[in-house]
This record gives sequence, C-alpha cells and structure tokens, in this order.
Amino acid sequence: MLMMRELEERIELKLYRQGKIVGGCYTGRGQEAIPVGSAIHSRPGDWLTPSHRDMAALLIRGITPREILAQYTGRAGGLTNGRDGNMHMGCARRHCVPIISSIGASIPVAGGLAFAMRYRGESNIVFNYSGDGATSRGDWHEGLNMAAVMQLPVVYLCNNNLYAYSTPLDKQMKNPHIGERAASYGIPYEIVDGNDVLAVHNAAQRAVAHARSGEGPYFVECKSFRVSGHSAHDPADYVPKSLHEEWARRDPILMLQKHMVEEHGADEQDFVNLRRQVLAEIEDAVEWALAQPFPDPATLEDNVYERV
Amino acid sequence: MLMMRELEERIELKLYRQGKIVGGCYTGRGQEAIPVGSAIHSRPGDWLTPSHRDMAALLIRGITPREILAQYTGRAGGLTNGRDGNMHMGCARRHCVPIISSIGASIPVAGGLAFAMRYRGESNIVFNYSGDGATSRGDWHEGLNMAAVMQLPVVYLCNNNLYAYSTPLDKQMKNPHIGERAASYGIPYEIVDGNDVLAVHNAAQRAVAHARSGEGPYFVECKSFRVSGHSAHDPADYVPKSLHEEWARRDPILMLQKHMVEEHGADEQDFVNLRRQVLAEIEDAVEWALAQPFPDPATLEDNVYERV
Amino acid sequence: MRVTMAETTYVEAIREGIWEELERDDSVFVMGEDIGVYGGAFKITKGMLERFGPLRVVDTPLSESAIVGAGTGAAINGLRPVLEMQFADFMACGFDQITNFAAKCRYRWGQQVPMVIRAPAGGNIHGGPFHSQNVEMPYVHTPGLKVVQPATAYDAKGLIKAAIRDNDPVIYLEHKYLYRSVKEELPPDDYTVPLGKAELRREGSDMSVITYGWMVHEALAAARQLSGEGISVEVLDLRTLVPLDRHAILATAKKTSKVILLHEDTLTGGLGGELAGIIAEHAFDYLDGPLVRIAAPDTPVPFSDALERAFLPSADKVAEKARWLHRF
Amino acid sequence: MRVTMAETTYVEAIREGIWEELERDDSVFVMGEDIGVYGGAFKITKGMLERFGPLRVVDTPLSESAIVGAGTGAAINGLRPVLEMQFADFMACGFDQITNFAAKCRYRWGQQVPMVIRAPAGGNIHGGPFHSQNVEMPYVHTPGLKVVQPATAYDAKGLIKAAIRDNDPVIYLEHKYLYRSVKEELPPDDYTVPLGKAELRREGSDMSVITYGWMVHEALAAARQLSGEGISVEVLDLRTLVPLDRHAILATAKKTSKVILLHEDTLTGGLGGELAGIIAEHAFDYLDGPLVRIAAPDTPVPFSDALERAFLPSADKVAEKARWLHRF
Ligand SMILES: Cc1ncc(C[n+]2csc(CCOP(=O)(O)OP(=O)(O)O)c2C)c(N)n1
Ligand SMILES: Cc1ncc(C[n+]2csc(CCOP(=O)(O)OP(=O)(O)O)c2C)c(N)n1
Ligand SMILES: [Mg+2]
Ligand SMILES: [Mg+2]
Repeated sequence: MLMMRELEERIELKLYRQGKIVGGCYTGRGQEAIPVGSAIHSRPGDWLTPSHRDMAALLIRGITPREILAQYTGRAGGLTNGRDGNMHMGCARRHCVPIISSIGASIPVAGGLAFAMRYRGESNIVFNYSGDGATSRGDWHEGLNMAAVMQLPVVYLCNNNLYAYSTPLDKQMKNPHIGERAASYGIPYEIVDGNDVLAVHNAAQRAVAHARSGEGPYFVECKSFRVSGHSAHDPADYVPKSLHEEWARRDPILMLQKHMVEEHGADEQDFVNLRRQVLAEIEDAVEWALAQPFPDPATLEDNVYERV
Repeated sequence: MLMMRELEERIELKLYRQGKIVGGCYTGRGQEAIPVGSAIHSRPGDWLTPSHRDMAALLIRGITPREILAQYTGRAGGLTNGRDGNMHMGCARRHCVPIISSIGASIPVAGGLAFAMRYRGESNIVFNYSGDGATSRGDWHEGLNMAAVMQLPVVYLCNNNLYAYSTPLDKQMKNPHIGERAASYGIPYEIVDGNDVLAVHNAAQRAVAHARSGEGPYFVECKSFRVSGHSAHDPADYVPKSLHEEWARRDPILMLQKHMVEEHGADEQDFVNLRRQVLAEIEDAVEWALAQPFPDPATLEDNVYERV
Repeated sequence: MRVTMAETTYVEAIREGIWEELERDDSVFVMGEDIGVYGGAFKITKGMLERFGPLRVVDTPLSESAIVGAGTGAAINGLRPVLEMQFADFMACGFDQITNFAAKCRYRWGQQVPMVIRAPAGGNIHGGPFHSQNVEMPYVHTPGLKVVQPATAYDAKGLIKAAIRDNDPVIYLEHKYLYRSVKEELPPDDYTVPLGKAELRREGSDMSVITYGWMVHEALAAARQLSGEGISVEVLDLRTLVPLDRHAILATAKKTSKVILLHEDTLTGGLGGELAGIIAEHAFDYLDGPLVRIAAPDTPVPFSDALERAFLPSADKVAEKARWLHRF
Repeated sequence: MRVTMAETTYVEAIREGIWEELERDDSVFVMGEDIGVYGGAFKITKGMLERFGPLRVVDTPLSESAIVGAGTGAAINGLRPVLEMQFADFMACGFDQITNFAAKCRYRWGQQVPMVIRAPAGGNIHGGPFHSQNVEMPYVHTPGLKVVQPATAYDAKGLIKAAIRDNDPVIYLEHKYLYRSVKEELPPDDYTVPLGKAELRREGSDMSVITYGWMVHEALAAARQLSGEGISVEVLDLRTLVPLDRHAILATAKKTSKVILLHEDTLTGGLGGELAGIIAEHAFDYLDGPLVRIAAPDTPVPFSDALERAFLPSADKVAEKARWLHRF
C-alpha cells in the first residue's frame, strides 16, 4: 500500500514534473485500500483486470517498481516495451490484463476470462476493477448481466470515488448506490468503506469465497473519493474543498496505521523504517528504469500478428 | 386492435405465403394489447418508437393499412418508398420512428426526442417500445440511465414476451423482473398483464401523466407471450406446447371481447360487424397496394444527403 | 451427424468445418445468440449443442459487445472461441471491443487472441439496410485483425478451419446469398485453406477482374459471356482480405495490364481503392489502361427488389465495363 | 467572452465557431462528457455553460452510444446537436448508433439528422494506442455521413460553423497536435468554409501531394525543402473527406502528372487508396509515374517517443519519396 503511494507520488510529483514521464499520468492516491484489500486474496491462477487506480494490484501480483517505472518512462523492457504508456500496463505471465482504455470494456472481458476457468473446471476466479464512471457504459451492463446469467466466477470491485473525470455522481446516476444495480441482475453485493482496507479485505474475502465455490459473480461497491485530480494535469477545481477536508481525515494509510498502532502495537518507528525501505527500492527502480534503453524503432512493426 | 390482428394475419398467412411479401415477416399476434393500450394516450406532438411487434401503434397514429401494405410489398409510395422492408416503417409526419434494427438502439434515441421536448418546454412525451431481448443491450442501459439522470419525459413499454428469438428469459437474465432494473436507475415502474388491454391502458395512463408533468421517465413492464414464431419462417419448436395452451386462453382480443360483453353489453354481432368492416378495409388496402408501382431505379441514389 | 450427401452447400461446409474443429480441439467452443437449441439464425450450429453440450455451445443474451469481450477474455485465457454475430450488420455493436481491445492485445502486451468472429454478410436477399451490409472495411483497416470471405463451399470449409487454428483474431465473413446457392463435392480429408492466399479462378490474357465473395461468381459469369466475344478475362478470388495476397494481385495486374476491381460493398472507401493503391504504385509500368472500380453506389442497401437489383454489381455491369476497358 | 488576441489557435477557432453558432441559432446545443463546468478535456467548450446555461451545454454520463443516440433523437426532433467525443478513439463505442441509425435516416424515411460529432483525433502527442488514432475511414465508408478534418485555424472555425449549419450528420475530426501548434489571425466577420471544397495550399509543377489534417503542414515543410532542390511540389489540402472534392483532386493530378497520397492514418484501407482509385481511373492518361502512398504502417499507435516518431509520416519521409518520384 505504501509502495503504491510512494511510487505514484514519485511518478507524479517528481518524474512527471521533471518531464521524464510523457503522456497522461493517473494515480490512485487515497484509494489504495481497494486494490490492496482485494488483490491480496488472489491466487496465481486467478486473473485481474485492474483499473487506472489500482497500481497496488500489480505490485501484489509481483510486478516490480522497476518494471512499472520502465513502463512509465517508455523504455524497452517495460511491461509493454514502450508500445503503451503509463498505467496502461499489464502482464500475461502474472495474469494482469492491462487497462482497456475504453472505460467499462474490461467487464465483459473479465467474464470471458472467468468463462475459461469454468470451462476447465478450475476454482480460479477473476478480480475486475472499475469506477463509478464505468457503470454508465453499455459494456458494464452487458458484462454484468452475462456473468449473472452464466454464473461466472468474477468478483467486481467498484471504486465509487464520487467522480468520473469532472463529472460528479449525481450527473452520472440518479440512484447513488451502484450495488443496487448488481442486485437487479441477480448478483449479490455489498457496499463497504473503500478507504478502510480491513473492511475491503473482509468483503473481498466473502466475495472470493462465493465466486470460488462456483456460486457465480459477486459485487463489492467501495465508497471512496478521488483525492487527486483525474490525472496530473487536472487541478480538479470542480471538487468542493469540503470534500477534500472530509476525506483527508479518512486517508486509508493513516487509517491502517492507526489500526496497527492500536491493535498490533506498531509504533512510529515501524512506519519510518517501512517507508525508508520503500523509498530505497524506488530509488533503485528509478535509477534502473532511466538506465534502460528506449525501444528500437526497427521493432515498430513486430508483433501486430503472430510471426509465422 | 382487431385491425392489427387481421392485417398481420393477412400479411403473414396470405401475402407472405403467396410470395407477395419479400424479406422477413414479423407479427405481434397476441401482444396487441401493449401498443393499443398505450399509444391510445399519445397526442399529436408526442413521438413514438415502436418495436417490430407494435403495428397497432402505427395504426393509432393514423398510418393506413394501404400505406402499410405498400411498405410490405416494397412499393413506391409505401412509407419508406421501398427503401426499407416490412415492419421497418415509420413516418416523420406522424412522429413514428421506424424500427432501428439494432435491438435496443431506440432507447437512447427516445431520450433524445424527449430531450428536445424539454428543451422547448413542451409537455409532449415519447413512447418507447422494446422487448425483453433489448434489455441485454448496452444501449438499453445507457439510454435508461441517461433518461433517469436528465429526467427526460419518456414512457417505456417493455414487452416481456418470454423469448428473444429462440432465447428464453432464463438465458437472458437471472432476475426475470425487468422493472427492477428500471428501479435501480431510479425510474418508477409497474409490472402489468400485457395481455389485458385495460391493465396496460391504466398503467400507461399513470406513466403518461407522470412523464407529461415533468417528473421524468416511467417504465411499464408488460408480461406477455410471443404467440407467433420470431418471424414467419420460424416454427418455434423450442417453445413448450404448454406455454401455448396457457396463453391461448389469455388472448388479448378474446379478453377484451369478454369484457365488452360483460361490462358494456356488446354481443357477437357487434364483433362480426367490426370484423367485416376491418376485412373490407384490408381488401381495399391489398388491392391498392398491389396496384402501386415499384420504386424507380433511377431514384436509387436520391436522398442519401440533402440535395443542395 | 456429418452430412454425407455428395455435394455440400456453402452453409453446410462452414458447419462441417466448425464441427471438425470442435471434434479436434477441446479448447474450441462456439458462442452467440440463438446458436444452441435453435442452431443459429442460419443453422450453422445445428446439432452442435446435442453433440458437444452447453459448455461448448453457448447461447448468450442479446449482447454483441459482451459476446466479443467475453470471447476475447476466453481467448486470452487459453480457449479458441468461435463467435457468431447473427448478422454482420450488428457487429457494429461490438466495434469497440473488436477494434480497440481484441485487435491490439498482441501489439500492446504480447498476448495472443485466437478468436474467430463469424458474421453473415452481404445482400441480394431482400434484407434491406440492416441485414444486407458488407462490413469488411473497418476491420480490414484495423491492424491486428485478419479478414476472410470465402466464395466457394471448399474455401468456406477450409478457411473456417484455418481461421479457428490461427492465433490472431479473424473476422470470417460468410455471404448469405451463397449459403445455399453454391455447393460442390468436398474432399473427405481434413484440409485447410491458408489465410493470405488468393486463388486464380479463371486464366485470361486481356484483362483481370480482382474480387472476392459473391462477386467472384458474377465475375466468372461475365468472363464466360465475354469469352464468346473474344475477350479473355482472368478472375482472381482474393479469399483473404487481410493479409492481402499482394503477390497474386500484382502478378495478375502485370500479366494482363488491364484491371477491374470489383466488390459488392459500396464504392467510396471500399477495398477497390486499396487494390488500386497497391497496383498503381507497384505495377504502374505494366498498366495499359485505367484501373476500373465496380462496386455498389454510396447508399444504404435498399430493400425493394427494383432498387436492390440496381444497387448490386452484376455480371452484366462487369461485362459492360470490361468491353469499354477492352476497347481502351 | 470572445478571445480577442490577434492570433487565434486552432483550438480557440473551434471554440469560437461553436460559440458563434450557439449565439446565432437557439436550436444549437452542445453535449458530451465533462464539457460543462470543466469545459471539456481540451477546453473547447470553456465558458459555454456560464454563457448558455445547462439546457444548451449538457454534461452526460460516460455513455458514448447514448450520447450519439440521444443526439440523433434530438436532431430528429428539430435541434442541432454538437456532440463531443472526449477522444476520437472512443467514438467506436457509438459506432452502431452512428453508422446504422444516424447515417441512414434520410435514406430510409426522409428524416434529416442535422448533427455534428466532434472528435479529437490523431497522434504526435504520446497518447499511445487508445488516444492517438485516426478514425476517419469507417465514417468515410458509411453513406449518409459527411467527414471533415481542418488543418488550419481558419478552416477549423469555418468548417465547424458549416458543419453545424449542414442538414446531414457530420463527423468533425480535430487534430489534437494542431490544437495549440497552429494559429493565425481570423477575419472578424461571420464566415464559413463550405463542405466539399479542397484548398490548394501551395502551387507546384513537378508533383502533387494530396493530404489533409496535420499532414498538410508536413507536406508544406517537405515542399519548402524540395524547392531548394529544384523540385516544385503542389500541396492540396482536402479539408473535407466526404464529400471528396473530386474536381480538385483530378485537376492537380492532371496538372503535375505525379502524385503522392499522404495521410497520418495507417496505410491499408486508408484514404490514400480511395484517392488512388479515383486518380487511376479518371486521370490515368495523365500520369507520368506511380501513385505513391505515404501513411503510417499497419500497427496500433505506439506510445514511446522512439516508436511514435518512426510510426508517424513526416516532412522528411515525404521529401525522400518525392525525390525518388521526381527521378522516376
Ligand atoms: C469509453 C470512454 N470514454 C471516455 C474515456 C475518457 N475517460 C478516461 S477515465 C474517465 C473517467 C472514468 O471515471 P471512473 O470510471 O469513475 O474512474 P475514476 O477515474 O474516477 O477512477 C474518462 C471519461 C474513456 N477512457 N473511455
Ligand atoms: C443488436 C442486434 N442483435 C441481434 C438482432 C437480431 N434479432 C432481431 S429481433 C431479435 C430478438 C429480439 O427479442 P426481443 O427484444 O425480446 O423482442 P421480441 O422479438 O421478443 O418481441 C434478435 C436477436 C438485432 N436485430 N439486433
Ligand atoms: Mg470515479
Ligand atoms: Mg421478447
């Protein structure tokens, strides 16, 4: 969780501003509890379709800060070899589908990944991540309904962070509880505090158990807030200050630290040490990434089709 | 209602089999109560987007059997001048949008028609007709959600006739009550007996009042059954006989006649007379239509763009 | 329950090809609307549910975008989906999934998507604007997709089998008018027709007609007419639109020096232009006359017979242009 | 709050054009994602909400298909929607509504659909595969749609105004790289640029480059380079892709007899082929050399600068081919 936070801060606050990162730059700051509390339950055979706010899910799947930074800086050896940018990253070997930019498109795809698992009689499942904005897309609807009808093993983590780019929830939907839509398809759902990693963890655990046991899809709506702008270029003046103040108090990392102190006797020093480790790993990763070569233009036309 | 029944019977049982009708041939037999009970409430300024089961809606809007038969037989002077076929008919002057073959596509379009009414501050509304199959399309979802968010004056008549082509309801949705989806968008709904024209009439009346008064969209799910095959070429052996027997007893015309007899003292003779009138009008229309010329090939490329 | 009659129709050939691949490879499955109990709108999957069961013959809700998206997900996770679009016209509803996701997976992250999307296309069946369209071009123009359209029963079977075994997404366009109008005896053995190879349907010396799909038959009919008039016409059936058989295209152009580019699809932005671009750039020195494009006019497909006949290219229209080109 | 600085950027020109039409005609309204308070991802609609209010500046949910469908419904019912797609790439999500419904209304039932769909297109901004595509061809190939792409601020304003006043659906493709990279002084008066008219950007005698959008500027840069080498290049900016200005295309081909067909979009199935088809059929006798197509290779648009530079056509690539064609 801290790794995602620090890594994204580094990417956004330093590398991006230094111009070392080209193209857009999105972070999940303040929403780390959603990927962390859920992806933690994933098994090697599972598949994940993270959104652009879920870098932690990739880290949990074993994708390294080095690979991520090489991706962000468009290097060869990055996760997409410089073919795709920033958080548009994934890895077949570690079963992470890179973001499909067309918001909502990952929902039917998650169903298909799950279909193959059921086809082979596996107990693996799919973790699908999307936001409130995605709920307005036709694909969201078609994908959820199909998963319900076919009883596909998909756990949906919906990050309801109150905004789709600049669009507040009330301009996206009349009924603010997305879970109720899942119910109308016949999909069981829960609504949890998306900034409370333990709450997400527990709901995800129930969801995962449900899906693994062959009972079909399960929907978890995580109420959260997009602390950052939509992307690094967006000052987000359209978000009322009050919302920021309200949610600043609910930062998932602070909430977890408080819990660690109160319940598990952790102290400041532990967090300082952890942070030091994380920063050291990032140092190394930045150095490594910036030392990687850019992709060779001669490879431009490779891999459009299978080489035969 | 009887006109739609007899007209469609003539089209399907006679003209189609005689090969006078080319292309597909769809009817709304046994579901006439839905367009009849609803379109009856429409005002001249309203718009309708009927489905392929709603010929009665067109008749109510003043489209004549002559025009309909000229359309089915691909004649010039038909509603689309032979450019489009069979029930793919409509009329701008009488505010009927011809079927958009892409099932579900009419739902966002209905929203746009309604948007323009609100834009000009009219009290007109839109009647949108679609089936259970349409509910699986992304457009259905996007269109209903947008109408809910924007509070657009649309009345949705959903003909849940248990099948989409050969696909039974349980392969289309896990929750058989489509109205509950509308609710999840924040749209008020009713579920009525779609074969009881009075029930449809009363529900539609409430829906229309709601929409006209500016309170936004309203959804009426009409439970019915597709007595015919999907189209004239479809024997529909996939439908269990029992369903046919069950619904045969619930024929909307027989139910209405029973009501007329019991409540309004109508007798057999009235129905015989009515049927005679209708058949006479159809005779005339068939004769007229078959006497119309086919479209002139020289007009093939007209009206793709505005002539300037 | 293989069909055993001596001659196999185009529609049966497709069905046999899919059937054999289902028998051959457990990872192959079919998915679409009304394909199970009903056997598909055109009966291509008839009997497959009974033989292969509901896990491999999957009826879906009316959701083209989800069908394509789910197919792509299944392909990513090791299966070989063969998807049916009830009509090619409605593939438009899955356009984003096809062109923005499925087509780009290999390029973006090295992930193969071995998937076939079958779509009944084409006119001359009084289908009107929504059930007659030829939809190849947006897919031909999308890097990462392959596109085929067979003209014969032999190719229909050989190409569907090759498409199913291919490791890239393949758009398989079947012509509705050919379903039952063409048939031939098929070899009993397990054969495929390689993607990317055109077929010379008729040798000629005066000019070439390059085409595909139903129009192959119209071109051959025109060639027969013209041979009586002493005009020798070569007919090249592309069979695969992506990858195009540039070698065969340039060979016939260089051989006859006069070329007609023929397709049923509408003119502007149709494949004829692409072929003209290839030939006018790489065989320019060999040309003895203008490249002539014959295609449907730029209108939707009209329903009424009188209009549709005027709309569709035909042997007569080809013969007429060919005479003009021959005099040139 | 019209911008009053001497020079107007391409992005400001589009904004001014829409603004003036909103002032001029009450039936015009704008609709799309994040266009209200936020003023749009590229700030085209900045300030419009304040000036024209929420009824005419409509923020929508993230629903491209419903945006197009609702726009079409509103146009049928007497309004003139100007729809914004946040990126041209996502127009794919509304593909069925655009090509199967909006485009066919006039033909099917004589119903006009006066609607503009604006879409930020094109690369050279490190947008990667999903935010850099050129999407014109599927729309160019759909009868019933008009398609434009301005190359200058003057045309950007004149064409958006003409598109809004046009009674057919118009796909208005604006190039993201040009938004702030080109600017010029605009006439103060209410002018439009007619749809269907190409513009000769530079006169020349040795060869012609026919192109549109950003590539117009690359072609002009190449022409300047080449003039130093004694090669005189004419540059035709199509401006409108449908309807194509066949007269201007054939005129320049006949004048110089050597033609380069240039576009940023990928090669196969791109507009270059269509232009080759027109020229090779109707100006064949005038040609002194092969028709040369220059376009992006058939791959998705890569993200990394090293790859994107290799991917995109450029003045240097044009100059190199031009030298070869000149020697031919
Ligand atoms: C189909 C489509 N339309 C528009 C966009 C542009 N876009 C990217 S992210 C985004 C907002 C997504 O909001 P949400 O799903 O709530 O995710 P969040 O960014 O809030 O985490 C938009 C409009 C897109 N990527 N895809
Ligand atoms: C997008 C799309 N996919 C498939 C079809 C083919 N098709 C036409 S009607 C139909 C079934 C529609 O079922 P429903 O909406 O329940 O209407 P019903 O025919 O039962 O009245 C199908 C699959 C189509 N027209 N559009
Ligand atoms: Mg959000
Ligand atoms: Mg139905």
